[in-house]
Amino acid sequence: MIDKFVTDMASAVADMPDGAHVMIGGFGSSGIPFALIDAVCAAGPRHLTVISNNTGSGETGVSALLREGLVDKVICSYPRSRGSVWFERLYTQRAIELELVPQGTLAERMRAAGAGLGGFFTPTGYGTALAKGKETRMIDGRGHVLEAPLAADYALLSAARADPWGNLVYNTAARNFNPVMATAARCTVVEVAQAAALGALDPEAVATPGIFVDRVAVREAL
Amino acid sequence: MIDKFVTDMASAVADMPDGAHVMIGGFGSSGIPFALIDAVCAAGPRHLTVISNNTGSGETGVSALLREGLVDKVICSYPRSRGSVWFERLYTQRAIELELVPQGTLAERMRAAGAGLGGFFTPTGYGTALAKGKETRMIDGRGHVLEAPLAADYALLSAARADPWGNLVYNTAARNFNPVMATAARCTVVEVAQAAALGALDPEAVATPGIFVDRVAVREAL
Amino acid sequence: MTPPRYSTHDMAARLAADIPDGAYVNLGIGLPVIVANHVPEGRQVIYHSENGILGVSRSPTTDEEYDPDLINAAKDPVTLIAGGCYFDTAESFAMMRGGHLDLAVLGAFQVSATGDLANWATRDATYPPAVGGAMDLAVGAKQVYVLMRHTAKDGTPKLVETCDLPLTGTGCVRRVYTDLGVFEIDADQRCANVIERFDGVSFEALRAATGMRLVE
Amino acid sequence: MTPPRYSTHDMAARLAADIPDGAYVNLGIGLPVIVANHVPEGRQVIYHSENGILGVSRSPTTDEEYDPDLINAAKDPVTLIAGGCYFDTAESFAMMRGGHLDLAVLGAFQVSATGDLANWATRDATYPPAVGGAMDLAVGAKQVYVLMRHTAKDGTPKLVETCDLPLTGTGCVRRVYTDLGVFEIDADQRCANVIERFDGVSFEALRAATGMRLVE
Repeated sequence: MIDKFVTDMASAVADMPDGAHVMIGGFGSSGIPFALIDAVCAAGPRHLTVISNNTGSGETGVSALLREGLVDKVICSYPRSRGSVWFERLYTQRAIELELVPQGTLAERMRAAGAGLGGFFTPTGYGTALAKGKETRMIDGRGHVLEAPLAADYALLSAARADPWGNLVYNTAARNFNPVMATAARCTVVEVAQAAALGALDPEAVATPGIFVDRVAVREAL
Repeated sequence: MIDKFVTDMASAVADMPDGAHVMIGGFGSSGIPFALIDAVCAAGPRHLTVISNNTGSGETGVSALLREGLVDKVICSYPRSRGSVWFERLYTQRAIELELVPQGTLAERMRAAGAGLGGFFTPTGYGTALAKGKETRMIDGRGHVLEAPLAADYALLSAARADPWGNLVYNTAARNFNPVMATAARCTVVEVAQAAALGALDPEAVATPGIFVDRVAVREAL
Repeated sequence: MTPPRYSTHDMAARLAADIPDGAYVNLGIGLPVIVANHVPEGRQVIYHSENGILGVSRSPTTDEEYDPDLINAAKDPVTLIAGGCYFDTAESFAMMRGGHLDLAVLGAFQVSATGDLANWATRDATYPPAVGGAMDLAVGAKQVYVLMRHTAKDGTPKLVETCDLPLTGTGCVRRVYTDLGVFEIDADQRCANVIERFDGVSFEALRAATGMRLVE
Repeated sequence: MTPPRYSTHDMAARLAADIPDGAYVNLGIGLPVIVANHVPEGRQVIYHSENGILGVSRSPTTDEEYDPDLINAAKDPVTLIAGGCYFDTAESFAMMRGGHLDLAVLGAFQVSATGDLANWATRDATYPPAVGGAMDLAVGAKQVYVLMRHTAKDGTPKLVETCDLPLTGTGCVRRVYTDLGVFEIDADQRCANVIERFDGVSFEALRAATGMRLVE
């Protein structure tokens, strides 16, 4: 029988090696897999590349990974949220590499990886510093930039509920990057607030079909 | 106040001009906008290009448009379903043009148009007759074909319920091409089985946000 | 002597025996759909249908179960298993092309010694060609298994050195299950390794019915 | 003489008056979000937030309304209006880039005579750059209106012949609303047409505060 639930957060991320490329879902503090990130901090793999929209705030989320010195590089669109002190500190010390990607291009590159596409032309960023060194092309009179798919070894995600097959439903705006990252990683790991029985999720409202999910861990009640 | 409901099927398609490019949702007989198609037949615009996965069956759906002689060209993936007699008749008489597109490429070209992308590289069709004349490229050691976005003047779609803002929910497998076509047409027209009040649809289960929808007509009860 | 041939059900059962527990599988229209009837007891397989379903189950048996919108790729009515879900065509083919399906089982007119697949167009130019999702499945699934009769109706081999029918995809077929045996394509060596010869099928008989080099 | 200047609320109200009924609108972080408070009575506007919301409404006022997951692009808690819905980032930016939003209102450091926009990076190399969704909005919305102070804090013009700050997008800005007036960029003529000069602002004062050619 297919059962993607694992016993706890620690076992969900225990095999993450040094140098892994890790997508982390969320936008601001919404839809962030805080418990999985804590488990990664405890396990301590080093030289990670983190792919996430933001760089965390205060001492939790992506900030915790940065503070622990586990991250060599960040690929993100907006590393400058309120309280992103750890990223700013490392960045000004030149102790971390930053690849800045427009948010829509970031999501679309993930989708391309997840959807088996070799790349796409987008008008976003054409004529700007973020297109520097990239192939460009005029299409229907408009400048476009060729962008490559962006995959990862792991995706760490957060959802509201999962069933044993890994079908996911989210709460309101907590979807953000989670569904698209689920498609783009070799190993997709999800923390959920609640487990659901098989058949208990509305098949019309499943935002991430279980085929994209490898492991699910249930957050402990606070 | 935003209210996208129109009085009937006829007024929903009354402005369709000769030569229009028209996407028609559905797969087999699931999710086909039969009533809107009947209204187009009655209005009688000519020289249409129809973009749809199949070419209809028997005397209804896309078949009816073909029988009425309204269609110059079909862009589709599978024009050979059971009972596609009208398409076969016109095709063998060389009375209709066919652009055959792999189903995934057909959907993805629509998505590219709807998502404002200039094109994408796909491995689908590489090395086959359907890539003839197209730009190709090796990416990570694998052959890819460059495919262009596919937009339309109208999309005729079918959904289960709509609210006044045009938010749509579907029934089971009737989604198929409907949500992606909704994004790719300049004028998206939807027939629904039932109207819903604003706020009555589950915001987590809306598969087509109303921003993609221009007009909604409610099917008469049988 | 004509070699003994397995029935379609025997062939489907042989392939079904190789599907691992928990696999996500797309079964092509025609012969491949029969495979679902032969998966061994206790093995859970999740079936994908290109029109936007994961968790396709059996045909409806009551009026209550029957939903005219709920059809499979062959346009036949089906039901959804508990744990199944729906999505649109763009997402369905993202799944297929993106390598998320463990296995696609496809029919074929021809398979070449380099794993090229021809299964969508014949030479009849008056008949409209139709490709559907075949090309996406051929490039997208982690594994592509072909289930087909070993020879065409006129006796010509379908395992060939080079396909002369229009291709569906290049270098995509890994295994071929026929009514004579099971074969693994070795594109580097341009041959098929015989994994299994069915009872009563001699290697010579196999070779006579095959258009590419066989290695046993 | 220093020209009289409109308050941020005056500027936002002036822009809000130009938003048509039924429009789908994205309001950028900072000054632009104020626009929502000034839309005239009886006009229905549907607000989009890049993180995956259509139908963003006011801040929660009770514990029951407060949902920590339900935030806008500025990461502030919001509520959903009846008729609103949720989607993921990929779909949200498909909406933005695909030309489905009627209007994006953005802040700016500089706008050029050809409608180039600079609003994401300053010259301070030690401070991490951040772009977010600005480049996607710049290329994607049917109309891009800029809402900004007419001059920088040090008095230098922000309406300039050519941007010298890093660009967000090229040729994308149609209208600019400042504390001195309303301007329509004419990229062909490389100038800004003065749609409106606010009370007490002379054309000469305007010209002195502007780095591109003005036509009245």
